[in-house]
Amino acid sequence: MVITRDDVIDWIKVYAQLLVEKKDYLTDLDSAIGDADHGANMNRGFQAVLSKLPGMEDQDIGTIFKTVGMTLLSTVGGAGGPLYGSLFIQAGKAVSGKMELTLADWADALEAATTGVVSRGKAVLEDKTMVDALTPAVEALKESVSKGLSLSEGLKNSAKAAEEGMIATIPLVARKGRASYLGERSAGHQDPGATSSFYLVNTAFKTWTNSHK
Amino acid sequence: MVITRDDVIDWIKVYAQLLVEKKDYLTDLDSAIGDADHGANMNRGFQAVLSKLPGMEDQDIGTIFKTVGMTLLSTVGGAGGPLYGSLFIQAGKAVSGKMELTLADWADALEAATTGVVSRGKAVLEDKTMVDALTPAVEALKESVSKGLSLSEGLKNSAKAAEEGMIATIPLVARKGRASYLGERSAGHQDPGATSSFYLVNTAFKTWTNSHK
Amino acid sequence: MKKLINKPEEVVKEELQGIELAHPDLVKVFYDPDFIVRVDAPVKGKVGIISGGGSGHEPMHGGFVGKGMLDAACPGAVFTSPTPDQMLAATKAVDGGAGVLHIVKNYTGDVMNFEMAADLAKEEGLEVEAVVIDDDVAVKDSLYTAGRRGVGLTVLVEKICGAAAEEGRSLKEVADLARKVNSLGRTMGMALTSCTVPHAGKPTFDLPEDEMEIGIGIHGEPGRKRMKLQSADEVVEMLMDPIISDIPYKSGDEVLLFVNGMGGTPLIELYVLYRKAVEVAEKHGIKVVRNLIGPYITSLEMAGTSITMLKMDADLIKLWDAPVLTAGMRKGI
Amino acid sequence: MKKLINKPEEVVKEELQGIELAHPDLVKVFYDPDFIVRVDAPVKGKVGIISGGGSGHEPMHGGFVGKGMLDAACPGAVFTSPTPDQMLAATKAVDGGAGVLHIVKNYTGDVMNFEMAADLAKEEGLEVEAVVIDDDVAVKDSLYTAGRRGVGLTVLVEKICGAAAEEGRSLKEVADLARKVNSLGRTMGMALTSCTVPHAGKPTFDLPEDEMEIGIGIHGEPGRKRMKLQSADEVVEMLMDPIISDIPYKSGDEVLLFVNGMGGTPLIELYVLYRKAVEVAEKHGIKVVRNLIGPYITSLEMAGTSITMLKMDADLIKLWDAPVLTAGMRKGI
Ligand SMILES: Nc1ncnc2c1ncn2[C@@H]1O[C@H](COP(=O)(O)OP(=O)(O)O)[C@@H](O)[C@H]1O
Ligand SMILES: Nc1ncnc2c1ncn2[C@@H]1O[C@H](COP(=O)(O)OP(=O)(O)O)[C@@H](O)[C@H]1O
Ligand SMILES: [Mg+2]
Ligand SMILES: [Mg+2]
Ligand SMILES: [Mg+2]
Ligand SMILES: [Mg+2]
Repeated sequence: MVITRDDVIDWIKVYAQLLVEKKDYLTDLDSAIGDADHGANMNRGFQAVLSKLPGMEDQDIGTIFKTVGMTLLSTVGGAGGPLYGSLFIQAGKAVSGKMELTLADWADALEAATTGVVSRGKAVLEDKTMVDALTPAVEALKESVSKGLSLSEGLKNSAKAAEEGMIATIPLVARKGRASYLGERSAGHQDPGATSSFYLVNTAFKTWTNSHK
Repeated sequence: MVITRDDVIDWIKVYAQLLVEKKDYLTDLDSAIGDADHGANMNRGFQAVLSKLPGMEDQDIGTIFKTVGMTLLSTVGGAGGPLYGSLFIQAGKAVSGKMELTLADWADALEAATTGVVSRGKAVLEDKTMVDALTPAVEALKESVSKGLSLSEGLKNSAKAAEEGMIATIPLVARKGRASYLGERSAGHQDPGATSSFYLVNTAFKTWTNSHK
Repeated sequence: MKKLINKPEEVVKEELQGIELAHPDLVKVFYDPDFIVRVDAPVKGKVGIISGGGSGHEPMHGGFVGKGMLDAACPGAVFTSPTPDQMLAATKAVDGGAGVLHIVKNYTGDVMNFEMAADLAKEEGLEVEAVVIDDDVAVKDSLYTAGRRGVGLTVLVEKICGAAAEEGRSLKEVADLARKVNSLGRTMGMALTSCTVPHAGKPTFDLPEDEMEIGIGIHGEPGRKRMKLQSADEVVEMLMDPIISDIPYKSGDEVLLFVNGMGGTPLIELYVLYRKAVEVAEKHGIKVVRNLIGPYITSLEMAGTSITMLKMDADLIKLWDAPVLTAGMRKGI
Repeated sequence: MKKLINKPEEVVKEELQGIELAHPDLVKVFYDPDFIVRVDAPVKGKVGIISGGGSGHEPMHGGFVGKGMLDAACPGAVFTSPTPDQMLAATKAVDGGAGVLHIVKNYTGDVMNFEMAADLAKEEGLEVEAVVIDDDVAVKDSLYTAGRRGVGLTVLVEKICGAAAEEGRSLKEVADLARKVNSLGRTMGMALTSCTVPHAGKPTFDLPEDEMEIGIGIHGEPGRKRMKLQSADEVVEMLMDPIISDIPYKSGDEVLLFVNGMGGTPLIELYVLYRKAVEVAEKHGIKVVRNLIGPYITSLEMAGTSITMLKMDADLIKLWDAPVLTAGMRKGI
């Protein structure tokens, strides 16, 4: 069981659709500890991605990821733009030329993606950022691969880990990004970026598990 | 029974005191059809008058009125300043040199005062202005004089007429002053200037009747 | 009431103290009676130009005192016309021997107070002319009202007449010019929110979250009609149509287009409005040759806008472009 | 939400169209990627100066493009840093052969996007330096935050570096000057009300009628603490004390004092604040030798203020006084 190019395109489409629904929620989260734009930013970026999808459909997965990343870079702006841009660009480099992905490939891609986010944003775990959702997801994927778990089990584990990571941002005091200006007042609120990152990993789980049922 | 110089000073003091109480109410009336400052304007003016009273106390009534008028002119501003300024200045001219006033003198004074307001502001009856309170008060005074009524009866009649005039402004569409910009929307609201003018006439009635009981 | 003030009664005095401290290179401030004069007043041989009115419209008028615009401004209490003694003192302070022009916005209070000041000044032998500005098309100009209000056009009259006086034109010429500008310009305003007069302590009118007022003035007075919120483009059309049809402006006219912020409207919105206003003007064949965009005649923190159009000719353009050095408007100096 | 806009997604584009129509004598506007450049860019032999950031802070930055200030500005969505392609295109458009300075406000998004743009520009052989402005004393400057925000001082850096570039100073000199100004200036802000981001549609934070936020930034982000409303004088002390003690400024220092309006605060209040700010400075023996008062770096329609102090020397004064011709700031031209 592998992730096909169509699966990847589906994932992006479903995520873009989900952002339309979750836009206001993400913005609400960003209002509490940021500047009330994370939902609009992500939505603007993925709408732009959607409009470029037709041109990507016969490319390899690495190229698709890179194109998504470049599109996000030039449409999202804010912190999210370079971070999600790097995420996809680095994922693309990791699976360059591939037409389908095994669970191990996907683990590599998400690890490279997360490393991209970390090297761009310099956040470490518990800084209350998207890294707090991505890093556990990568670890869960790698563990699933080493245990020889199935694609759908691996995806499920990663989604669960991302969700826990996202929820774990609630009590944290932010040390990176705009929320860090709030100091102690940032505690008690869920990080918007961790939330959009959880959605990304969770959408991969849901979309790809569905298509392989 | 006459109105003494002390009565006149008392009247002004009591009116100034009343304006402190009615300031917000007058401003509310002015909010509805004007610019929310009539209470503050009148109060500022009469506080200034109060601070000048000590210097006026041994002047004749005409001079007292003129000083009050000049003080209002340089402290009230807006439409109220020139109108109430003219009111007192013209009243002062009418009773120039007098140390006490009969009901007839007072009728003359208020008539001159009202003529002063009319010639300054060019309002006619039912334009929804202070003239609507003052004119009936003058007429009531003159009628009381011609009927030979007592001071207190004459004052009472003038206060009653002013009150009716004030209330009669409610349904009117304003044709002068700021309220006229509202056109039809000015109907249904009591005119602030008619209200402060009613208070003036009513305070004369109350203060002078009290001191002659 | 949320305001960065100390006591409502002290706002104007403290503002004047701030202006005095901030702009000693431009103006001198006098107190009791309060007025602001150009630092080099009186300018010998130049017509002096004075305006004034209630405070709360800043930068108008105090921010327009300086070379090329006003010689003096008389601030009243918030939204309350100043008193004659202020205008009299200011008139004396700026009289350079060529007479003094009073630029008066058409409000009963302003007109009466300025009139009394002019009478007193004339009694003292000064030469004074007064021009009343009444550009607000929201108000029906009939015998049964106080006439149209003086609003946005006032800023343009002050700039243009200031330049003319600086050029050495006579009192009669400058007064005629003011009347000409007044005849060639029209304004219409609207509000999204009311303002709060400091001593009133609460908004002058309540405007539900989904409504706006069309045809407001600059004193928080209610407008002519209240309606559901509309888009920026629709608002511009609602303001421009009565302006254009009033004079009426016609195809081929060259105009100055002034999109004014009422105080609480961000500049970003004013540019959105300007964009549409130009489009509407062009649709009528009217060419926008000069513009002014920003909060120049405000109504405290009111959110809203007014649009002013002024028909231009070569002389007006030259005067508009002339140098000006004030706290609120600056060009070429 | 009460705004004079059409669609939230269109605000920035329509604003740019308005600017393009309004100021063809000053700027050219480019779209996709969006940026505003000085009409005569690139100026041969002159260091190009670029800034940018989220929209909603007007007149900053687009209003500061012109002779003597910025060569280009890159506007992002409201409160959202622009993207690298904008800064790359602007950098190319203003490069007159003497290199380009990026003036970046210290926000994670701005820093990362500008960094990527600078990297791309360098790859294309352009000479680029970036200076990050971080003057906000409301934020603890520790390893555990994103550092201090760039706020009011940015306006002063843009003016001063713009003048230096106009004088023909080198990229290194202008960049060092920017760093020097950044080291000599500090800002602190407060809000009486929240602003409403157009696409969010509701206020970013709720502030009860009797409370204010101290230590806010310029993006509607909550401040460091919330407290009961205080008088203007008390607010000034609360803002000035942390500024003065931070550098620390000392007796005998000469400063520029900048009292900024956040968008919804009337000018009359800014002068009331300025008056007190001068008093506080003087109490510390600090002499205010220059000032700036008005809404220059705003947060949409937020009511509030920020105070910036910048220690001046002869060179800074000369550069501050130098001519500038932009839509948002003008002197001597
Ligand atoms: N240095 C960083 N490293 C990783 N993630 C970060 C960093 N700074 C901010 N973020 C993430 O970005 C999110 C905010 O994104 P967004 O609102 O789009 O940008 P901005 O903060 O510029 O408005 C935060 O919730 C956080 O998860
Ligand atoms: N032309 C006029 N003649 C007589 N009274 C007038 C005239 N114009 C206005 N008024 C009176 O003045 C009152 C308003 O006074 P005030 O609020 O102090 O001045 P302003 O209208 O300048 O704010 C009105 O309620 C009205 O009674
Ligand atoms: Mg954000
Ligand atoms: Mg009034
Ligand atoms: Mg008034
Ligand atoms: Mg942002």
